[in-house]
Amino acid sequence: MSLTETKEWRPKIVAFCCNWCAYAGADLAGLNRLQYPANVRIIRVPCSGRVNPQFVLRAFQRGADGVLVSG
Amino acid sequence: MVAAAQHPQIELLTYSEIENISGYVGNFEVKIRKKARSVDPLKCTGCGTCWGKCPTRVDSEFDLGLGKRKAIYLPFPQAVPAVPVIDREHCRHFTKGKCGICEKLCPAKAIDFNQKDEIITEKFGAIIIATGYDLLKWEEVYGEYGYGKYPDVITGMHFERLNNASGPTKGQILRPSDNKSPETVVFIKCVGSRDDARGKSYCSRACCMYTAKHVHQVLEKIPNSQAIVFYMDVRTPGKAYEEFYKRSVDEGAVYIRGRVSRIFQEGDKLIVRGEDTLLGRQVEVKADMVVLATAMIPSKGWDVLSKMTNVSTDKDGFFQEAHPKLRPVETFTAGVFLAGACQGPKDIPDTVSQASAAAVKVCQLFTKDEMATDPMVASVDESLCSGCGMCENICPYKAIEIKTITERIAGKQISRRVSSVNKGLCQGCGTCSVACPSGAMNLNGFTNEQILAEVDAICL
Amino acid sequence: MERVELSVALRNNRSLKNKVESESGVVLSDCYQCGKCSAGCPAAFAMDYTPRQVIRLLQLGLGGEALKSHTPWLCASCQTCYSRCPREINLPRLMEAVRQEAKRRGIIPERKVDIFEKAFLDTVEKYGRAHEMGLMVQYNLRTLQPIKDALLAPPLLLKRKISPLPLKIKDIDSVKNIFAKVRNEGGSKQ
Amino acid sequence: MKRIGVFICHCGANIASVVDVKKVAETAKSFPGVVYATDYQYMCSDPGQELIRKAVKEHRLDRVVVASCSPRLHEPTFRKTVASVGINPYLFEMANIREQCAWVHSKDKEGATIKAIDLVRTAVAKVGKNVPLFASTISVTKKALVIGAGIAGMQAAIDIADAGYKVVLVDREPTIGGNMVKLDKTFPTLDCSA
Amino acid sequence: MKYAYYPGCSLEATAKEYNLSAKLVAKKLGIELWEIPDWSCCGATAAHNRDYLLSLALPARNLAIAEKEGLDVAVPCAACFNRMRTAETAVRESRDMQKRISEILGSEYKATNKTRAFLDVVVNDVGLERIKEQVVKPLKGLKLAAYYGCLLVRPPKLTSFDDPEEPMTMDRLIEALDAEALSWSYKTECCGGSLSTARTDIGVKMIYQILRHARDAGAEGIVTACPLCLLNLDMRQAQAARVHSDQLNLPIFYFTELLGVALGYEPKDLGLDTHFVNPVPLLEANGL
Repeated sequence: MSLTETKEWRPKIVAFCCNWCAYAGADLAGLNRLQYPANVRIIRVPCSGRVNPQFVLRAFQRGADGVLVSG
Repeated sequence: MVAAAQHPQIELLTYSEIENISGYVGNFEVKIRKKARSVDPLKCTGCGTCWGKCPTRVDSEFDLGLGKRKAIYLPFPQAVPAVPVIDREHCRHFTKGKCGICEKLCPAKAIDFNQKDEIITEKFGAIIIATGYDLLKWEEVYGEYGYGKYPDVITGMHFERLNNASGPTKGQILRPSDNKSPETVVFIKCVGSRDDARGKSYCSRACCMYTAKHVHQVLEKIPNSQAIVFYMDVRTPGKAYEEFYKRSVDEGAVYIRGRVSRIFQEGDKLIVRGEDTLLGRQVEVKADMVVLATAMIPSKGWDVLSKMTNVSTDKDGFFQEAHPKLRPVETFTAGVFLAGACQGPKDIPDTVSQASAAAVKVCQLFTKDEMATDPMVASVDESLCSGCGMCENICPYKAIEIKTITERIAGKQISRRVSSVNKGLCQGCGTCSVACPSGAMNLNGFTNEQILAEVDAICL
Repeated sequence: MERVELSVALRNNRSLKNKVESESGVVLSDCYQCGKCSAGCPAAFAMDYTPRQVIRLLQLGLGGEALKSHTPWLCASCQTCYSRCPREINLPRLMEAVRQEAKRRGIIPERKVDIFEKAFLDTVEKYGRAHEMGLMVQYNLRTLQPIKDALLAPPLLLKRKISPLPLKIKDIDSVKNIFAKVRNEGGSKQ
Repeated sequence: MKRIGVFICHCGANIASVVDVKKVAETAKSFPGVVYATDYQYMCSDPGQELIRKAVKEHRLDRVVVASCSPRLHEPTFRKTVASVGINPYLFEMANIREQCAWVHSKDKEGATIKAIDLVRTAVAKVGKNVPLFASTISVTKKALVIGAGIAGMQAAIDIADAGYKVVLVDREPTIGGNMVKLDKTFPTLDCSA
Repeated sequence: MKYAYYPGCSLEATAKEYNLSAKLVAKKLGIELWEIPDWSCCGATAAHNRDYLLSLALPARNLAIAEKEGLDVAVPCAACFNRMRTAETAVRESRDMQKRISEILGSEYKATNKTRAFLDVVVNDVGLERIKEQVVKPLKGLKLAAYYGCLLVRPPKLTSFDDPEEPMTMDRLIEALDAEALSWSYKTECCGGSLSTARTDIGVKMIYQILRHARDAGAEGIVTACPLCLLNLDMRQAQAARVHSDQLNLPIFYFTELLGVALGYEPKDLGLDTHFVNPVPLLEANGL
């Protein structure tokens, strides 16, 4: 991926992660010291069902380049 | 076993399966199917007349096919409860509509062909999952070991049955093919364990020790016997374990470090081919019997139970503890605890420890008459709620119902319908708050305002 | 047997290790030395190191010894090891990568195998197909054993199983082109 | 006006070796509502928690953010800490700068520090919107269900029953004992298993 | 049922009878074979031992010709089959490799067609039921050991049509022809084909084990689907027997030859008279 290679443009990615799976998975990635680009920001939600489309729209409004909902 | 059966506080429900679990910590409601035994346990005296006279013989599951049982049977002589069961798939009364010998001969008139499955519903405050393990079906994966076509290539569990005084050979170690005493027995460890390609990547933990035990039993029971163990590592992390392993070596077991590549039959011998990796040389054993230490896998039905209890599993189907170090017997479903090999491969000492730990967790819960609930649950702003019921339909935990409230508006008493959240049932997922068209439903701790503030801050 | 000082050996071995890994696609640390590969290898009896030991040499900083080993040259490419490996290590590919690297450095422990393969590929490049009779003669001449398998030739000729003359394909340029381009891509010189 | 305190944990070297914790704490001071920010080696330790309690009192904090490990690990710990000095435990938030920052960006220290700052800012923004929450109570049925009557199930059932509670022990097989009753003698004592 | 047909170099020479018999049975069973025009060598073991890219490009040249006709390729030789599957899979799985190979070939190759072992085509596409219907001379009484060797079934992810440890395709065919397929333990052991010229000493040891196990299992003959296996087991059998001071005299057959006999062709027409260990007496003894 070119995410890490190009210094000029790094997309801002917001991830909504379910506390019980994707967020736990992200913790697990940490425990295993897996490396990924630092331009991903995670917002913890209690369930991916909690993610209101409004949140996604708001993220794009505020300049996010990508939104990931994971659960 | 007897202690559990005779305890006045314990009710045994054998031949029974969990149908459904609803509710929440402190208040689970569980449906249990009591499968038809076709024998009335209150009348049965366990005299054995029925299975003595039953004309149908089938392979005994309990003896893993090494022995036979009848269609009405006790799995083994010391079974608790000592009440037989009719296997309706094989019983002639059920397959052909005739026979009924057991019914005629039963002195207690306990046989009841008309018995039906019964479903009971009970309330529980806590649940312990202790569903244990099965063994990997190596016959389906390892062609190089013969796909199960050689009768004298058996698993450790078969070996246990051969060794057991109440087993099919009355405790003598005999080859299944010809009932001869084997002189050279090969043991292969890590069959299906530590095999990413066709088995499981994990270590099954108990095999090193039970293989050491098997080796000891061979050398003890069979004069002039040889026991050769193919292993990758000998793992003995337990009190008195290393000493136990050393004893089997002192007794004459030969340990070869290397994984067996192939087993095949030549005459009445099994040719076992490996590499002694310490020497870097190919070795071959002409064996009379081969015992495979096959991987432990979760007991079948784990997926169904996982859904019913909402307890997740790892990729192999073992139930996931809340934290591997700090909360090893708890799960993320409050009130559901884990004990034994259902959580991961385990030996007996560890299983017993974990079971007692889970019991303590349950007792801890039971010491209080009431318990505090997590306040991070859904809440309704009744002034905004239109009572449309969208949230009620979408709630995965059936925690929302519509109630009628009466309020005074402009001097008039008005009744209207609004949502109401059961704080015990609500798991705080927040799906309702997304479904709510009027913005009346919110989730404490993860409100719309909170999350939007987070989005704004994180995008800055 | 000399004692090995590992810290230096491991450091010096790194580039060879990387090279072999990238050419074979095998990750050497995947191997946990169970020996199942070598236990079932049908040609191991003729090898100086078992295939597992070749991996060990590479893991341990003794890649130089792996390059001198006959083992990679005696691999029959039968895929038994690869099919049974619990870690799905493609040993045949690894063996190829090791011997190719050895050859690049001028180490050819099995000269006959090398000559045979060169003769084979020369024929393919020249005619587009393998020509068994010509190949055998070439091979015998180059290995200085003119009468090897000579007893087999007359019956083969008699049974019309080999022809004395090679058969050249029409579009031989397309095959020559393949060889040329592969050489340009930095492939071995055959 | 809200008075938010921010506490950045080093987690020994786990966080501090990647994230510039001083810089994060310094930057946090400028976030809206933050009146106090500091860093410390181990926030979850006794002295660490004491440091939070002291700061709450000294700076009259009414909300707290701890940036350390995953909330899945220590959220309950810190909720208790703030509760012990009179703050509603739900006026507390965590920023996960270990599992989801330091550990996964250990080769990008600059990026990790920027991300840590963002995560702290987000937690501060959230805690500003938090309201006190109060637990309610539910009744407990003092009867346990044990599914599976092998070694684990039997042992757990007996222990609970011995403590005086009712237990229902369920097994799908016609008999209890599970795999155990198939075994002959067991290691390391070689006594019988039943 | 139409396939591109890739005989491979051996079938033009030492395995002439395999080519002959394959074409005859194909005709009888309604398999249309379109021989790839001007086909070239797959590179065999020599290519992959010396250069990975060469080992993909050489077979790809032939696959590309068949791809343009939209045909799957039927390959009788197990070694060619394996090399072509390897090339095909490498190209299919990596767009980068597809580009490189196409560049080397000077024409586009996308691996949209598949390589099929001729044995696979006969048994699984034609089907045993249809074959049974056409049998005029059942091979009753023949005790045969099906020998698969390595490259037909390994590695399983690549070859994919049968089990790597206990393959049965050929056994099922033998049974369908009314002969007896023996259970034996060396059906997938390697014969050392690629080593047999340069290191005959090693190869001879390997084939002796195979021959001995087949004989001890009661086999009167061995059936194979690979010209290298046959060449080794047949041509070097006398040498193996001499080195190990053993009597062997086991005729080796291509499955197509036996199938041809059962379908009514004369042994001579199938090339059965060109083997080193003469199989004709065995056939005659069984009234074939």
